[in-house]
Parts: sequence; C-alpha cells; structure tokens
Amino acid sequence: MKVEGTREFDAPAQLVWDVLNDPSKMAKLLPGVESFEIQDDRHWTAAVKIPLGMGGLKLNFNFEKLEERPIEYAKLSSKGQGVGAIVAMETQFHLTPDGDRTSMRWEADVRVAGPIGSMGQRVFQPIVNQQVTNVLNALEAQVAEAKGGGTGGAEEGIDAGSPEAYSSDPEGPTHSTET
Amino acid sequence: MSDHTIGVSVNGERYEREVEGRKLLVHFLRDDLDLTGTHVGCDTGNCGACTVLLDGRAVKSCMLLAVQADGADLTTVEGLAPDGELNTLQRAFSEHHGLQCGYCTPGMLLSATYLLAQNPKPTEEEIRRGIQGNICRCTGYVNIVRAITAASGQ
Amino acid sequence: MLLSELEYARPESVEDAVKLLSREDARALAGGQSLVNVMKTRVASPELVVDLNRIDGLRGIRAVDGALEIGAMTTYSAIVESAEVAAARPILAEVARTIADVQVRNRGTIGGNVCSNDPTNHFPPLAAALGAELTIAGSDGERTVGAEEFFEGVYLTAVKPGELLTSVRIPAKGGARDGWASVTLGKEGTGIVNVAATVSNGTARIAIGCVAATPVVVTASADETAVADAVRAAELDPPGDVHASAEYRRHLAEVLAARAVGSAT
Amino acid sequence: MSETTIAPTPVELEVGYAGKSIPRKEDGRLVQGQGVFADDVKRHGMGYVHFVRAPYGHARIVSLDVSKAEALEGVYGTLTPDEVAELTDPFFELTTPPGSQIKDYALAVGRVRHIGEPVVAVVAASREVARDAADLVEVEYEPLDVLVDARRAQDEGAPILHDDAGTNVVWSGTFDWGDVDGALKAADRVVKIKELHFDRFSSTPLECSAALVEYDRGTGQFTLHCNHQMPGVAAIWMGPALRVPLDKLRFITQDIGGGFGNKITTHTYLTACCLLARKLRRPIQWTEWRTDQHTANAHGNERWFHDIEVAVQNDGTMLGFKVTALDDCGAFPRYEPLGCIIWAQVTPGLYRWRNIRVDFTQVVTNKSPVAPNRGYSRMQQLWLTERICDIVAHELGLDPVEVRKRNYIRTDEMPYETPNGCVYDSGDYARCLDLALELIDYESARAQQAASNGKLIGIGIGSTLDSGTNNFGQSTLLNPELQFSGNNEVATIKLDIFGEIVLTLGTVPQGQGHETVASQVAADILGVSPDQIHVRPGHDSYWNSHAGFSGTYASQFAVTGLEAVKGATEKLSLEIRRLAGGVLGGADPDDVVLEGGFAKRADNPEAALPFMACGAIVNANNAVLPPELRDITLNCRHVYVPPFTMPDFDRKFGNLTLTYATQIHACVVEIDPETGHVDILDYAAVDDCGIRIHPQIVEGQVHGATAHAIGAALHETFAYDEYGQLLTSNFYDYHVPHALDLPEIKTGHIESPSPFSSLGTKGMGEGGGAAIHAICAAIQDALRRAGKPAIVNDSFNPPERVWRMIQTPEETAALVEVTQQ
Repeated sequence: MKVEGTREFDAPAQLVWDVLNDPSKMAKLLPGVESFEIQDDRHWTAAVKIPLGMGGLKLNFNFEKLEERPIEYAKLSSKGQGVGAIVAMETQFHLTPDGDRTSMRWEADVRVAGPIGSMGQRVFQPIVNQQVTNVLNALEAQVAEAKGGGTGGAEEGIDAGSPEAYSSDPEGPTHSTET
Repeated sequence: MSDHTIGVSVNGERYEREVEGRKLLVHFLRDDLDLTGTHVGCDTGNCGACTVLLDGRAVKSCMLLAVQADGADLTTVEGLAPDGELNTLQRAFSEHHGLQCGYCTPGMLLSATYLLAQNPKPTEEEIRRGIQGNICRCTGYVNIVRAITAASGQ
Repeated sequence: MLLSELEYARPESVEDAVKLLSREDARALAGGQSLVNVMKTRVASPELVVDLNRIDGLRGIRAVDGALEIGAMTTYSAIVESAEVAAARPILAEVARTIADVQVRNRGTIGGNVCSNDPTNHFPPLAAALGAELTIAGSDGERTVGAEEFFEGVYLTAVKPGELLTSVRIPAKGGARDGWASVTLGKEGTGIVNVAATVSNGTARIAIGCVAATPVVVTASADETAVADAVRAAELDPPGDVHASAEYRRHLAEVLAARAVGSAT
Repeated sequence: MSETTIAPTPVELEVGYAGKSIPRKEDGRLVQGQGVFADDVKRHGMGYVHFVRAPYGHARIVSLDVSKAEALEGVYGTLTPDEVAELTDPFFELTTPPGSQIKDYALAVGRVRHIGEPVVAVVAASREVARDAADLVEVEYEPLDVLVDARRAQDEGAPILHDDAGTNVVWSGTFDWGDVDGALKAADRVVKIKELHFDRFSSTPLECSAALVEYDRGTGQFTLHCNHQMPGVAAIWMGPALRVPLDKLRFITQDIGGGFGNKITTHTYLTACCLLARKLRRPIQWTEWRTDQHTANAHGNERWFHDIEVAVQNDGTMLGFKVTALDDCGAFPRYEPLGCIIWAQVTPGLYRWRNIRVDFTQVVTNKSPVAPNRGYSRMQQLWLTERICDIVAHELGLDPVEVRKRNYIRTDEMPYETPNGCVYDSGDYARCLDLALELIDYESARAQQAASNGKLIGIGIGSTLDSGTNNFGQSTLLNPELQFSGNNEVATIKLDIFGEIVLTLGTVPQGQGHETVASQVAADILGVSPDQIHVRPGHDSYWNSHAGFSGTYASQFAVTGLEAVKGATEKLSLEIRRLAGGVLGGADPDDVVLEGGFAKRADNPEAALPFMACGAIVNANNAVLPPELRDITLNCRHVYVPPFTMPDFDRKFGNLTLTYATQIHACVVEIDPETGHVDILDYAAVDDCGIRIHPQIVEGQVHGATAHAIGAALHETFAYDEYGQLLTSNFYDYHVPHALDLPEIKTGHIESPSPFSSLGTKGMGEGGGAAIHAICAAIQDALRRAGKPAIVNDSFNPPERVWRMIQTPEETAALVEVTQQ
C-alpha cells in the first residue's frame, strides 16, 4: 500500500532535515517505542508496540538510511518483525524550503506480510493512516522543540496508552492507493 | 502460565480438570475430555462445527476459553442420544439425508436443538436463520432445512 | 488457533475489573467473539485477560423515560429479545438480529461491539446516528462521552487502559424514525458498507460505517437526493480491500444513506 | 452396533434394494458424534506438530535457526529443510522436461514460493507449546520478485520460480481436431472474444487435513491415520521420496469430512510427519487449521481463455471454435499437469461442433498449489463452452435456449463420439433442459422479466457433463513416458463363520454413502437385507483390497466401485450356491436361489441351507466337504477393469472417460441496479446420471455441487495482492455460502442408463460447476435485457464487478467482436 501527502512546517528546511536525520530524534517519532539503539549513522533498531485496541502489536524494527541529498531528499527503509507480522516500509521525504517555512512531500510504501497481512485491508489502511498521522504530529512537535519553543506535546503522540485520535486530518495522508 | 481448576457438567456428567488459561473450550472438550464429536472447521468463529449448548444457549466453543465455562452446564452432540436411541432430530437428519460427510452435523444438530427449543414451529426462513452460523459444505442446506422442518412436526 | 500464554482473571465487580485493567497489558474480555479470534492469530496477545462475564451489574436493559440504559455486557440476543428495546428503539433489535449468527449473538455484547470498533461492526454507526452516550468507569469514577467522541480510530475508543465501558445510553426516540441499510458479504454477512440513520423534524442524521476509521456522521434534509448530495459532499476517502474498492464504497455510502433514510420507521 | 449379525433371522425379502433411498449406514454414528475423523485419533506420547510458514510470496531463505525453539520446555524436536533435502528425494513430477525438473519437497528447500508454504516443523507436547516454539524459529528471508499474474509468467524478465526448470511453463501443447480454420472461413459469422477468466476458488471441505502418523522401528512401518482421499497416489509419491517400499506406508481413514479433490495432494505434509515420527520416535499429530488450508494446500485451477474465435451460422448453429488457454497451477504442479488434459474429456461441452483447436499452456505462479477440485478442469472447459453459447446467442440476437437446443448433441446420436474420440454414452440434453425450464416456470419468468420496470431480472442456463471413470491413459497425451492407463477398482466380500457378510471397498468415501450404496447392490445379489451386509467403514490399505488408484474422486464410484462390489458379490453368490447345491443333494448352482439368508433349491424350497451353515462349513467344518467343493473360500475379491484402450498420442484422440452424466441447471436472478448485488429468485437442477441406486444420495450430491458452484459464482475467491499475499485466507473473508445465502434448490431427473456399465449407472457428484455457468448466464441476460451490452467475462461476480458492468457495460462489451462473412 502506498500512502503519500504533504505537510507544512513553520521552521526552516535545515532544521526539519536535522530532525529527520537524527536517529535519536527519529526514535521519538515512532509510535509506541519501547527501546531504541543506534548502530551507526545509517543503521538503527527499535522495539515498538503499535497501539491497536485489541492489544499492542510488538515489532522489532531495523532501519536503514538508503539515500540522502541534504537538505532536500532522504529515503529510508525499515523492516519490522514480530509474531504474526512482518512490516516492510520504504519512506521518502522531499523538502522544499519556502523562506522560514518548509514544505515536506512524503511517500511511504508499506508492505505487511504474515497473518496480519491478510487480516483485512479495510482495517489495515486506516491503521496505517492513523500511525502516519501520529508520526507527522510527533515530527511537527519535534521540529517545534528543536526550534526552541519545545513542549512535551509530542509525547502524547508516541504514548502507546493514549494514541492520538485519528481524524481526517487535512495534513495527514492525502492519498492512499490499494496496490 | 496460569492454571485453573474448573468444574463443568457435560451431558450431565461432572468433570473437574486443571486447564491453562489459554485453552479454548473446544480443545478442552476434544483433547481433555475426549469428546471428539465437537469439531473444528475454521479458526475465525465462522463455521459453527464446534457449537455446543452452554447453560442452554448455543455458543461456538472455539470462541470461549475453557476456564470461562467453569461452573457451566454443557451439552455436546454426545449428549443428544445418551442411551444410543436416536432422538427425533437425529432421526430426521438421517431420514431426510441432512448429512453427507457428517463433519458439520454435530454443530448443526446443536444449533437446531437450540432453535427448536426457542421456536418449536419455525418457518423455513427462521430455520435458515437459526443455522446461519453453521457452515455445511456438502448439502447446500436443502435437506438440513427439510430435516429440521420434519423434526418440528411440520 | 492457539493462544499465547495468558493470565486470566474473573472479577465480580466493576471496581475490581478496573483495578485489574490498570495492569500493564491487560485487556477486557466481553463476549470474546472478536478478541478471542484475534488472539488465535496472536496478532494480539494480552498478558492479562479480564473476563467481565461474571459482573452481573454490567448486564441488562432498562427503559428510563423512553431512553434505554443498556449494560455493556448485554448480549445481542438479549437486545433482540428485549421488550424494552422493542418498545423504545426497535432499530437496535432489528440491527442486532443481523449480526453474525445466533451463536455469536448469544455471546457477543454491545459493549464489546463498540469497544472493538472494527469498521465493519454494526453498533458504531448505529450508536453515532442515534446519538448514544457511553459511560466509562475508571479509577477516578465515571464519565460519559457522546458516540462521536467515543470512536477514535480503528480499534481505538475513548476507553483507555484502566478503564471500562459500563453502559450505553440510547436517547428516547420521540418522534424520530430510524433506518438501517447495508451491503454485506452474502446475506447479513460481514459489512462492506453499513449506514444507520435517524430522522427527526425532517432532518436526517446519518452515520456511515466501514468508509473510514470511525463512523462518518452526515446530516441532511431527509429526502433521498439531499441525503445522497450530503454524502457526496462529505468527500469520503474509504479504504479499498478485496471486497470493495474505495470508489465502490463511496458509491454505496450514497446509495445506502438514501435507503437508510428512505426506509426509516 | 447392529452391523455384525450373529445369527441372521430370515427376513421378509423385499426384492430390489437398489433404486431405493434406504437410511444410510453411516448416519447412526455421525449424528451421535461417534464418527472417527483423522483429528480424533490419539496415541500415548504423541507430539503435536506445528509448521512455521512462509510470510512471503517469494523469497530466498537466507538463514534459519531452530535452536531457541528446541530449547523451549516441552519441545520434542524440529524438522528443517536441510534435513528434508538430505533424507528424501523430490516428489516425482508428471510433466515432461523442463517442467519435470521442478523440485518439490515436504518443506521449502532454499526458497519459499507461496505464502504459507511450510518451512520448518516443530513438535511439542501440546498444540500450544508447538505454536509457542514455532514463534521462536528464526528465519531470515530475502524477498524476491513475485509472480501472481499467470499472464506475465512467460514475459521476459518475469521471476522464474524454479531455477531447475528455468521456465515457469509446466506444460504446453496444441490440441487440434476437425478443421477449425476451414470452419471459421466457411461460417456466416465469426464471434471473437478477447479474454475470459475462470477464477481461483476451492470447495474447502469443512474438515481440514489432519493425520496421526506412527513409525514402527522394528518393522520400518509407517501408519498414517489421515484423511487423504486417494491413498494409492499418495503412496506412489511418498514411497520413493521417503525411499521406502509402498507396503511400508499404511493409510487408514474412517470418516472424512468432505474432500472434493482437495485431499489428494496432502502428501507433502504427510511426508514431513513421517520424517518426524521416525526422527523423534513418537507418534506425530498434525492438525491443519483453516488459514493453513486456505494458504497452502489445495486451490482449484485458475484459467484464462484468450483469443477465442467461434464459427457460427446465422441461425445460431455453431461449427467450431479455437482458444488459447492459460492455466495457473500455483507454485508447484503436484497433481498437475493432469488438468491440462482432463478438460478434454468434455472438449465440445454438450454441443455438436466438430472443429476445435485449443492451445493449452500451464504455468506456475507464487500462489497456493492447486489440486483437483470438484468438477476438476472440466468445469473450466464447460464454463468456456457455456459462455461462448450465451455470448453467441446475445450477439446474434437469439434466445440462449434456442441456441442450446439447436446445438445440443441429440439423444438419437448417442453413443456419440466427440471430435477427440471420447464417447458420450447416453443422455437427452434437450429433455433435461425442458425439465429445468419447467421447474423455474420459464414462460412466467420471461413475463416477469418483461414487466420488471427497472429491476434487473435475468434467466440463465448452465449445461454440463459430469464425466466419470477416468482412463488414466489420457496422462500419456501429456507425457508418453508415463506408465498409466485404464482404471480399476476392487472389492472383497466374505461370508464368515456365523453367517456374517463382510464387504470391504477399495474406495475412500468422504460423505458419499458408499457403505450404504454398496450394501444395496450386494444385498440384492445375495437376497438379504442391506442391514445384513457389514461394509467396513473407511479404508485401510492393509486390510482393504485396493488397486493402484483406489480412492474416491472423478465421479466413478457408481461405476468402478459398484462394479467391483457386484463382481465380488456374484462370485460369492456362485460359491454359496455351489456349496449349498452340493450339500443339498447335488443341485446345480443355477438351481439354487438365495433368499432371506438361505440358499434354497429352486425345485424344493424346503431344502434350504442358512448362510450361517454355509459359513460354518467352509470356515470351521470343512472336512465334510467333498473334494470338488474344497476350492470354495466364501471370500471373494473382484477387480473391475473398465474397457479402455490407449489413446492415440499423435492425434490426442481416444476415449478418456467411461460415462457422462448430464446436469442442466436453470435459474432466475435479480440484480440490485444500484449495488450490483445478485439475488437468486429461483433455481432448478436436473440430473441424468443413468440408473440411480440411491436417489436421495444422488439428489444430495446435486444439492452440494450446486452450492459449491453458487459460492464460486458469487461469493468465493482466492484473491492475491501484488506481493502474493492471500487476501481471503479464512472463512471471514472467504465467504462460504451459509443457509441464508442459498435458495431452495429444486431438482428433477431423468434416467438414461449407461450402456457401458452393467448396472446402467454413471458416476456423478461433480456436476461441472453448472451453477457458475447458469449464474453468469443469468447476470448477462439481465444486463442485456436492460439494454446493457456487457458480457460476463469472469466466473466470479461479486457485487462490485456486477455494479461495474451496469455502470460501464462497454468495458466488457469491447471484449467481443462479431464479423460477418
């Protein structure tokens, strides 16, 4: 499944780039992170528990930065494995500076294998949208924090216990295709 | 691991057993009590082959933990003709060829038993609705509906 | 088909249940007609399962001034069979009797249905259309939320860890007319799109299920064209799956909304 | 149990049990939950196996580690692909090179090729612990490009599933009969259809596969309590693979919870269980769960039909057609490529056209392997001929009923030799159609349609043949090296010491009531009641006589099974009559009659010997016998061999099947124009399977086959995404019709006795998917009558597809082109 969208940040592109490319900051973007380890500047791992109402889905993720062209483009691969699910995701970010602001176009190709993969795409697609929205909200908070006026607001988005409510956020995914 | 001691009455017989919390009722019946008449035909609660009566109500024993049945009164297919003399419904299934391979039959009989207890003279539509939760892959349901109709004395 | 190890608890009061549910990775087990299936796949494997079936206070249907107070652990069968429901808001029984099959209806509960909030579930759109209010108990006492705030996402509701849905209140029907329409896999199977509607004073309040993470509520004047237009204006972006594409779901939403309103009684 | 009768009481003889719907012998145990299904069998100390399965449609296995799983308490051990590759040889392949180079093992060796393919087996003391341990098996995969669309299988750069073969093509060949090019030139019109698709589904028996496998270290004997429906073929796959003689594999089945062909290819799992039983020195219990069954066992063949050209006269007479067929058999061929020839049993369908060319290719894809599925391979061909018939009718503005009647083979042409040398034994298609139309009240259905005011009402017909009793010689048309031909089946019957009559069958029934039907035939010959014939339930390859391909498949029991029973019982009858004749004063056997459990002199009924005495004399008191009667054993075996010859390889010509039952279905559907939902308003199935021994069982088979086909037409599909993920892997998403989904199925019948079976019977039970044809026809009819020129181009028609045909009928209309010549 491919999801894509754009998001505007009230911060310069360099700052957004720095957040996106700092693994330790990246860690805070992920939903339900339980542990996080940096191997090197291109590889890191995380244990996450994606909040689902029926109980969290535990996955161990390996991240690899595949490509980067500071400060406009990055491509990231992440592979997560857990009981009943294997998630493979390729994410691309395109940043366009706009004065003090930044516009980010992103695309993610999400592939889920294992029993959960066949459990109903009607559920899977909204869940992906939901998680993406959480990540974007957390990113926005991280960017705001890096900019100086940081609040703890971002934490809400990554708390497995109280995940951000999903709504048809105009800045959430704008398009998803069943492929 | 958590083990629990449960007491259940199945077909009028009292059993006390240790079970793991995670054991499904259907596996308790089949594996622990050797009541293999209750079958498993799916893993999503759709097929109804595992239907039993729990305190008089038809339920699917693959969607209950065995420990949840603690204290309950269960009826399985083995309890329908305890002395080997087929009951009216069982006879009707045979007479009307309401079974072929016989795999869905135990669950089907229990759903029909429940239906007739609730509604002794069901219409065809009510019969179909009553067995909607039991998949049969052999009969197309035609003769099952006939058998239940006949068993209801209609 | 085989569950992970779990701890099982069977509280007999809401207070005890809430205490148990405050523990890390605890899940409430209501009817179990969804949760147990998910646990069979091990996609969810809660460490502690808190069985609510022995809390008598969570069962039952009471009519209060035309409104209905339905305990969260009330089964679909109890709703189908209830004289109170038949008198006050028969749509609840009409919809409940099309949920899955009789065995599932004998175990499945209204509380479990709304709390699991699977997009194909029947009660989320119905609760949203009827303006249900849901009471949630926690360690700090009770709070009540409206259906629209209750449903937060796929499998996500306002019920947080350490909390428990205790009852669903359905407002009095008054002069309203209620309707339901759906397209399912086979007859009365899994929902492809579900629509509930309630019409009062010429205005239809429509809740569409299975087109987004939560029921989408639309209001319109109660004629078929206005309803279809309003649904179109909502610019739904439904998920596509093996049973229906996004485009088809969008189309069904319009058709079924009009039918739910048209058939409301 | 009443089956063993110690001293048969003489009964009032009711002449002729055959033809009567007597209560089934099987029912008593089944309605009490006392059947024994494979999963009910337990042994002391058994270990439960759980298979770790592929999460990818296509991937290389990079590394594999079972150490954590083996360390878990309660785990008895594991089986890995490396062990399998060392301890077994690949299962033999039926096809020719290079397809035959495909290596198929019990577990995925080196690579996984479809979702759910078993990779590692884990055995533990409980089901739950085996599952826990399976979660601890670590497998690293490198995902590979996935092939899900058979139409891409031969493209440059398409992923090759089996490097050993170097191609995705399993088999390819041309079948050319008559003069198709001449017919296309001579015809008034040519109707061209670009593409039709027969969808992937299966009959999904309610009981999944299961086994309890024991290994005897002293004798090297494997005993498999299982539900394989064709143990003969399982043994010839497994023996060489396991490097053991066939007799070391003992297959036992009692009750089987439906098979429908889907239980013919479970040898891969059974082989893994054998290896585990031997390795771990304990009985191995395998339960297949529904999701496993859906993802990695047995789907029906998916087939594409391309570039169809039909030669038609203006009056609707069809002269011939050509087609390019592409069959998708999933990741491993297994029973394939037999499907590449089985369809040829019904090459022309029910029609008289003489000029047919089929270019047939079968390919592998990253999907579940296929297996025979009720109506196997003929169903696809019959769907094609029925689709052609309706499309031709609609394009020419003719009534599909008239086109059928004009083209049906006529009853006075029977036996009818088809263009490819098959012999349709008997039948009256037009009369069956009339009966079906009468049952749905065709005239008033048409009137209702005319007055329908915007409602979409359609009437459809599905005509099919149920070809039964294979000539295995057809396999040599695929691969002349194969040493298979003809067919055979066995029964044994004995009269025991206390007069019990015990019948054993080679067949492996799964609900078809063989115990009952066999007893009817034997009872009539022996002059007793069926109650007095004890038919051993199920199959045991040690104790039941059986032939190479004994089993229950391919609509053959009423011929092969019953002919074997009849032959054996006639031998027993003769022995009893010789014995009694001798004992009763030297009467000729022809002057002795069997009646009510006695052998009586015809000229003096007072001179009667009870069966009990016959059994006692031969078995326990034989010193009294004169020498000329000492060859009598009262234990008779008969092997029935149908009169087949070898087909002609060069012409791909010959008789491939012995009997042809007819099924003509008719239905009326209503389509919701806004949603595309199809509702069946009326349904009728007319069957002609020759002489019916047990009419109720025949009717039950008709109901069941109809239900499967209605499911396939409207509800059931195995759909994959582009990554090879199965999207309908359980009964939640794979919607099997339940009681509210199916209409009351009206039935009718005629009996056209087969001249080729001594009982006049024909095999039946598959019905060639008649409901798929009828429903597709009815949907197209509804659309055409409403002015939508769509054609139904897929066998599976869920609401959305029908809605699209209503919205944009031109999309499928564009697949058809008619040229006038």
